[in-house]
Amino acid sequence: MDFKFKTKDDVTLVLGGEAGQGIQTVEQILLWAFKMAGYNVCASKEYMSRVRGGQNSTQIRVSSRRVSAYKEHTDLLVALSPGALEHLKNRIYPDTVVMGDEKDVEYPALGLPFLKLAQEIGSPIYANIIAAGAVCNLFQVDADIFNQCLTAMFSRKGEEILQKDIQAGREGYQMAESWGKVEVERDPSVADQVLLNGSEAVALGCMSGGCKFIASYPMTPSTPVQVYMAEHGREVGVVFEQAEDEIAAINMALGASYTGASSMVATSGSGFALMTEAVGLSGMTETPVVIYIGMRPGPAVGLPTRSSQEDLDLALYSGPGEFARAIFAPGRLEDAYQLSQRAFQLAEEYQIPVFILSDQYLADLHYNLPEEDLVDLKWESYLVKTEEDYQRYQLTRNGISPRGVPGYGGGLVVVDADEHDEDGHITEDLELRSRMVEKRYHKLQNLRKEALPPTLYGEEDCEVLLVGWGSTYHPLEEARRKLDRDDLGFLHFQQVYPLHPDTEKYLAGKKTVAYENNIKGQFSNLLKLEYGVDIQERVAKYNGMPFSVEEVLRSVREVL
Amino acid sequence: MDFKFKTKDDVTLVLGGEAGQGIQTVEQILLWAFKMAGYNVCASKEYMSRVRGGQNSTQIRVSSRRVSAYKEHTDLLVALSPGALEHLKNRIYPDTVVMGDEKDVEYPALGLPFLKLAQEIGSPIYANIIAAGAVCNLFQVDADIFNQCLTAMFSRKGEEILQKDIQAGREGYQMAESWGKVEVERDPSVADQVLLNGSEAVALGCMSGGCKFIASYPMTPSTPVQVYMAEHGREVGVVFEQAEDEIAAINMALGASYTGASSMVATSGSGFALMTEAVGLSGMTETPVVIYIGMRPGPAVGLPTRSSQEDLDLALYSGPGEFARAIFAPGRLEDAYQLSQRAFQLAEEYQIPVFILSDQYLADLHYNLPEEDLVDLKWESYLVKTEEDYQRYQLTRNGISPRGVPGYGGGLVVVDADEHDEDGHITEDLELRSRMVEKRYHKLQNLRKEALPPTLYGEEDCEVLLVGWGSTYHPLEEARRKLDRDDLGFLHFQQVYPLHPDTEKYLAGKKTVAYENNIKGQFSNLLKLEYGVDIQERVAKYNGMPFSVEEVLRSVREVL
Amino acid sequence: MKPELYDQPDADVAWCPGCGNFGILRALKLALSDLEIEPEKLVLVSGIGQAGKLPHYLKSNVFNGLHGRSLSPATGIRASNPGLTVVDVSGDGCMYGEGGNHFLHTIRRNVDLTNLVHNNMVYGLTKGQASPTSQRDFRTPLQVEGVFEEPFNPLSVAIALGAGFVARAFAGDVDKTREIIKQAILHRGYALVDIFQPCVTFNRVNTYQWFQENSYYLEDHNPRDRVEAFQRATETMPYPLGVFYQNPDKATFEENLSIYQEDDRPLYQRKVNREAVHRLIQSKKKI
Amino acid sequence: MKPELYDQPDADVAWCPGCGNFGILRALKLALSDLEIEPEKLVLVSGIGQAGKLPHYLKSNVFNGLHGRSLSPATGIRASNPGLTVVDVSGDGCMYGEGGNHFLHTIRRNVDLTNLVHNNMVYGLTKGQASPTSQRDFRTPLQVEGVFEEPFNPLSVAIALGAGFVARAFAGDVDKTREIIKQAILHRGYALVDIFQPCVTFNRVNTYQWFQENSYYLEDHNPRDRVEAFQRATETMPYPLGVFYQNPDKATFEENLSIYQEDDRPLYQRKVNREAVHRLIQSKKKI
Ligand SMILES: Cc1ncc(C[n+]2csc(CCOP(=O)(O)OP(=O)(O)O)c2C)c(N)n1
Ligand SMILES: Cc1ncc(C[n+]2csc(CCOP(=O)(O)OP(=O)(O)O)c2C)c(N)n1
Ligand code: SF4
Ligand code: SF4
Ligand SMILES: [Mg+2]
Ligand SMILES: [Mg+2]
Repeated sequence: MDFKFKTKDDVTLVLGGEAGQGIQTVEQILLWAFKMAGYNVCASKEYMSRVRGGQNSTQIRVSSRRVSAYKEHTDLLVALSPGALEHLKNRIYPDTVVMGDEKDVEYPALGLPFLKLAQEIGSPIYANIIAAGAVCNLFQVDADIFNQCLTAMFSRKGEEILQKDIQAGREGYQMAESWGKVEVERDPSVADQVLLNGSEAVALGCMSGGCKFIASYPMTPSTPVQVYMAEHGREVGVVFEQAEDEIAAINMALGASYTGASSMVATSGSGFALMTEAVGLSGMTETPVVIYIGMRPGPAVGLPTRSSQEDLDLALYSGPGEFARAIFAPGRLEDAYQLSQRAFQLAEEYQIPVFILSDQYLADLHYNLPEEDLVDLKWESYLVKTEEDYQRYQLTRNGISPRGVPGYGGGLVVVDADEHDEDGHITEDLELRSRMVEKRYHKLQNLRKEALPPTLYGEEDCEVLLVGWGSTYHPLEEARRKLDRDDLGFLHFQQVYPLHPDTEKYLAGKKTVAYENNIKGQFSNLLKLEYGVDIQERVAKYNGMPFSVEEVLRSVREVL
Repeated sequence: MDFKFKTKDDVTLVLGGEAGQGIQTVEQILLWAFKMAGYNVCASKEYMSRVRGGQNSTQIRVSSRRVSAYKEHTDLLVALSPGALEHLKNRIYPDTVVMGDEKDVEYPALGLPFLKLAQEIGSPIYANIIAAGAVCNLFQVDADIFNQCLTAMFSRKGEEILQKDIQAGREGYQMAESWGKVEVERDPSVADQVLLNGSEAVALGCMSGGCKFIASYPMTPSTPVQVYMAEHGREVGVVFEQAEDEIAAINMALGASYTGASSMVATSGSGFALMTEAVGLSGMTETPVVIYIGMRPGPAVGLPTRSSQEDLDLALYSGPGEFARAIFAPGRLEDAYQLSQRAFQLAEEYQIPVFILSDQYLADLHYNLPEEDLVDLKWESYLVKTEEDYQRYQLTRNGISPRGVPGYGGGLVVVDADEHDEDGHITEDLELRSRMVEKRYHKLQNLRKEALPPTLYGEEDCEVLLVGWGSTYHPLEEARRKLDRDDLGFLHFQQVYPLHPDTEKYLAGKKTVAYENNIKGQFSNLLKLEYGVDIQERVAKYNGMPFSVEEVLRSVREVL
Repeated sequence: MKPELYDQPDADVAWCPGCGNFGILRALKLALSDLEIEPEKLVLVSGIGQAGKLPHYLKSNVFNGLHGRSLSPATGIRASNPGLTVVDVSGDGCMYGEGGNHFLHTIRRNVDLTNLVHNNMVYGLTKGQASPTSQRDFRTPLQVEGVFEEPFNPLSVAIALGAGFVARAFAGDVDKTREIIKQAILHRGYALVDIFQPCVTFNRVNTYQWFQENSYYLEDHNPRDRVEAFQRATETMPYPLGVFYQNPDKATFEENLSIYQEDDRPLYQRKVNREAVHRLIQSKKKI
Repeated sequence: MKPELYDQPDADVAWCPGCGNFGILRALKLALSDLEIEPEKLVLVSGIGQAGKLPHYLKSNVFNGLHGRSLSPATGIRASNPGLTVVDVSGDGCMYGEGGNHFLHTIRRNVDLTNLVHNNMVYGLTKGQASPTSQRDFRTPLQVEGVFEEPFNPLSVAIALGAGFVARAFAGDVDKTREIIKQAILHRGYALVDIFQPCVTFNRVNTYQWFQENSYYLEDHNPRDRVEAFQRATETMPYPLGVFYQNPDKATFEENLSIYQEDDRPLYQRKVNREAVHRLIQSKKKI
């Protein structure tokens, strides 16, 4: 069989199948095999909230330069279940090549006897590995590399299963022997790069930022961050505790932080809502905490496994009363790593709650990047040794009181959820109350000065400016690059609160188009509130999927 | 002894003493006695978060026309404890007359042998009644009326105690016999008016709005609403349940509402924060619920017994995800009564969460008003009898699906916290998801059209416009009236979200000064966000006390 | 009534083949049909989890609310319409983890409902973390060194709280489970049925076989003796099944609601009582 | 050490004269001084309520957090510095009402702390509503027809959960309370002391006299026998006082934290471990 893909530097492969069919296993094998073979790779997935059945898919892009966005157009669709074609029909274009079991595939396609072969090996579960083998050969991945990946993946399952998987892989690999091959330019340096997903980038960043304690309660899509911290806690020196509920989780984190351990929680919208009382406690007691929110479509339980940007407002206004906070929303993995450190730095320096907003798309997004892109920030401790007359809430010019912890020095550390005096004891002195409100709130002034400015991609004097925050970075920047016009720029915010004072300058005089995965335009509202900026066009997507590059291109072309 | 008060139509009396000294009893007796004597009265209090000791005070204003604001200036201060003078020193003006036990009082004052007399009667606890007697005589309240009040107050304590109280009252009354009298014009119709506080006005409004179920957890300053509902629930037909926590409370209310009982909860900031997950559930399942929030200074526990307007943002942005809601913030008691009904009406009609924001000042504010001012809105049921093919989330033009309840008709009523189809069953159809988001969010369009416009006090073409919401009505309107200038107006918002489309018109071209009991200017921010309005001057008070009339006057004079 | 009456024909069942939840679903349908409870008079209330999806597979009124909170809406439903039969369907994480506080206090209130807990000793929907009932040393991606905590014992806690009906069933035994559920529904007041439910995907330790081998039905047990019930409830390996404790004499939550004492109409049938409101307003004219 | 060491000289004590909290404060100071626990090494953790104010009146480190949540920060404190002595001071509403879920799960974790619950059978700070331990028929402004629910029995629930130390004391008896608190602090693992505490203002039923008349100290009781302990814990009128149950053999939460196995420094003394992070990053180069 012979076929050609339109582009040779960027091929999009989609694996579709049911939950329980091992799509994730194939995804992992292919990702690593491609990377080791020197291809740039990225993968993102969409899946239903169920353990078995349903229809899930993973998109893998193999390219000559790094890409990371979600696309609609599929070059090669590998259908592991009969339902996959129906499920993915909007992403099948006239030139899409479909690979699937010969019984299921009607499209002009690569119909192969996966199932029959798998059964011959011993079980239908081998079908996915057969497919993986065929794909590897198609992309000219060395059989050795492929086998190495299989071995890494299956050796813990015992020799017998491993051998069957290797056999399945070989059969698949051989099936593709006679086909035309996909040509994508390789970059040998990729083989030595690291392959991460967004959750790992955040977890590693938190660890590098000095996180010592994390308490959490499982909730998609924040669970992978919890899992990575739990798995590697002992090695790095982090205590992980699964709490009975989200309320306990954040209150534990605050107790640990009070005792001097940099602390965090990880959760999602509904779970975070339960934490909001304690966000106020963090604000009131000036106890640092980092809060990772994996956003998903709401309200309430919503669509647990889908992506959204609906909880910016929730993070921004959570907690009764008034106090300073900061919010980050990384786009790229390297930023996720660095911002997570920054979150701990700010939390500790300003003694406030700091948020990291992510979403399912980013949490599950994998790609390769050079190790050097993961930059460490200088780490320092903000704790002081206390003297006997120590006052936890000493009034200072910038609102920041030296922070002591129990057992370190001769002083006592008293913190209180009630309004308190400089000693930390409960007070009803209303004059002092006002000064304490100002202390807690006016930290915002310095936080704003220190805020990360947005990043402009494109020319400073462009006419049309795409505006995005968090994970929309990927489709927006790819679309901009694709169009490559002097009059088109893209402004990405990775710190969404407080906003850098230059924000206004970046936006002034442009035709602005903001993209958000929510219906309200929460970030556009914030721009308006903070700097009076009126975003001219708002593009909203709230069905649970990220923007695709094509969607952005379509909407930008309308404006240009 | 002889003295004169400067104004004759508005005398401010302050009772100061420790918790446990019976200030509230005296407040009640005097309030009722004054009203029955034909005086307009209003009372507001400030107190510490403790059961005994500390320093509390109640301000009672006796006037010829209705007033309701908090003032700094005190005409007559009744000091029941030695500490009262120190505590109230900022409110003692050169012309203030102080009445207190002769041992304690240094000011040019009415030093009287309260304690000695009380001890002669049998216990120092009678001192407060002696003082009440003296005050009544000073204000020329008939001894009969005064005795009637004492009897009403103490008869349930047994004949012996009652008689001692009557004796104490008589002795106090007699002591003042020789003094000059206070002259305030009376209005005989006042005697037949009702005397309410803000909490009662809300509770009565909720009952009149059809509330059938309230679940709550005690929390100052929302507890009085809970108490009133609990006390009179049986009579009116309302189930009151004290929940184990706020989370249970609101989830119970949602269950009751699902079953067709109009439901509410009452809480304060920290407690409400715990309810926010379920606000999302109300939004997602489209189950009506009314949420009463008595705001107090935060964050966290803050100042439990003080007043604030810090939780507008919290109400506005609570709950993960995106859906419609409405927020009321009454100023006057008559509005509290009517808006509470309106809250139920909107909640039931639009199947959304509706908020009533109050605060300690309003919750504890008493005054007399004609019964006719308590206006009932038309009540109607929004429930339908279901047919067998009933669909709870039928897609309609305005986003509102006919609402059935279990057991009423042949249909089944299925509601789900997950994204769901028209039947109410869980779905992952992403097209449908988008339509459901729009259904839930776009209710806002009609809600906005139906919103109550702000009320303008003063001339339409005034130059300077004071802007306020909720309980700041009282000092702002009194200050405006006092200044009585054509160029000064006051715009009061009793519905704070969504804002009526005319909002902009009211504000355009004016010099605007917004008063809020918070540091952020939360409502000013909302004006900016919703209608691009820039408030020109923001006056913030966040020490836990309401604005006084004098404070408003001072700040307005600076602007004029 | 036929159990098929409760079938939800177009339900897309999300459970794994072989999951213990199928047995519970079947047992519940059989119990309901034995008791002739009409779907229109039945409300299934659930939280979030694999167990919490059951109401989507059984024809009835449904309140599928928040994770861990099902007993609270169930209480509100019973308070506003005591004519409805309410069955709460939850997972072990839902009920004993996130929802632990409501578990305690709903028992104290003695709300007349049936509380079925699908106890698979794991968090199923979120893919295999420890639940409060997970056994010691159970390893998961979050409990990398295994579970250290004492497993939560719902029966002994319920007995300590004075629950009026406390039972344990096994999803692998549909017939006996059906009978226990029937008794639970018939019980006047709060009734707990903790049901051992194999999760074939995320719990490879506590399998059908494991439950089978490590459980047996109580015999010669006096369910009126609270201390004996407690003692039996603390027994493990093997775990007793059946009704541990029953006390039919406690007044229920609904019986204590004075609003139903003269009028048994559900609240949705009652109009607003403006007269009473105005009587209250008028009482505010005099002290 | 002298008990005066713990005096907080300029504290403005907000309790009513005669309140049972004074007895508890005194007993705690005495117990701490007997055990020679330095204020700098002591952390008092509390929620909100009259009981929750105690930490402001005793010289120590203090975390006065949210209503009902004290056990969670206490757990975080113990997790990050097991060298500190942690005493949690809560009201009955705080601990068994709002905080019920943390009560359950902190016991399961067996965090090594002392949990003092000032049980006045009422909500004191919010002026007299029923608490979970309020007795039946107790009338309040919110429970206008009296309490209907079964009072929460903290001891039997703690025993059902397998708590390692379960005791009841009476604030009116400072000496015995001091001894019980001492034992609780010395116990390795979670220790509950529920303390009958007269509220002279809002609970006119359960007064000093009432507690005195309706309680007695356990004698000839074997605190190692869980079923016997349960039985004694269910006894009311009179209520037994003393140590009901003790099991010193359970591993504690802190002992299970592997991070302390090679290094016993508290977390605040440890620098960020960038080397380990970079090892992890490098492991991401190969599958
Ligand atoms: C507030 C909140 N926290 C967390 C979650 C995520 N979540 C959904 S189900 C579940 C656990 C399910 O376990 P269990 O209750 O035992 O049910 P099972 O799936 O095992 O039947 C969790 C943690 C959620 N939906 N809401
Ligand atoms: C989340 C939350 N809900 C409610 C309150 C109000 N509140 C403060 S203390 C308290 C009850 C106190 O009772 P208890 O815990 O028994 O302590 P006591 O005052 O009797 O010692 C309540 C309901 C609060 N502070 N926070
Ligand atoms: S994951 Fe477990 S509990 Fe969930 S459906 Fe599968 S077998 Fe059942
Ligand atoms: S109200 Fe009760 S618990 Fe509170 S201080 Fe007074 S007596 Fe003690
Ligand atoms: Mg489970
Ligand atoms: Mg109490």
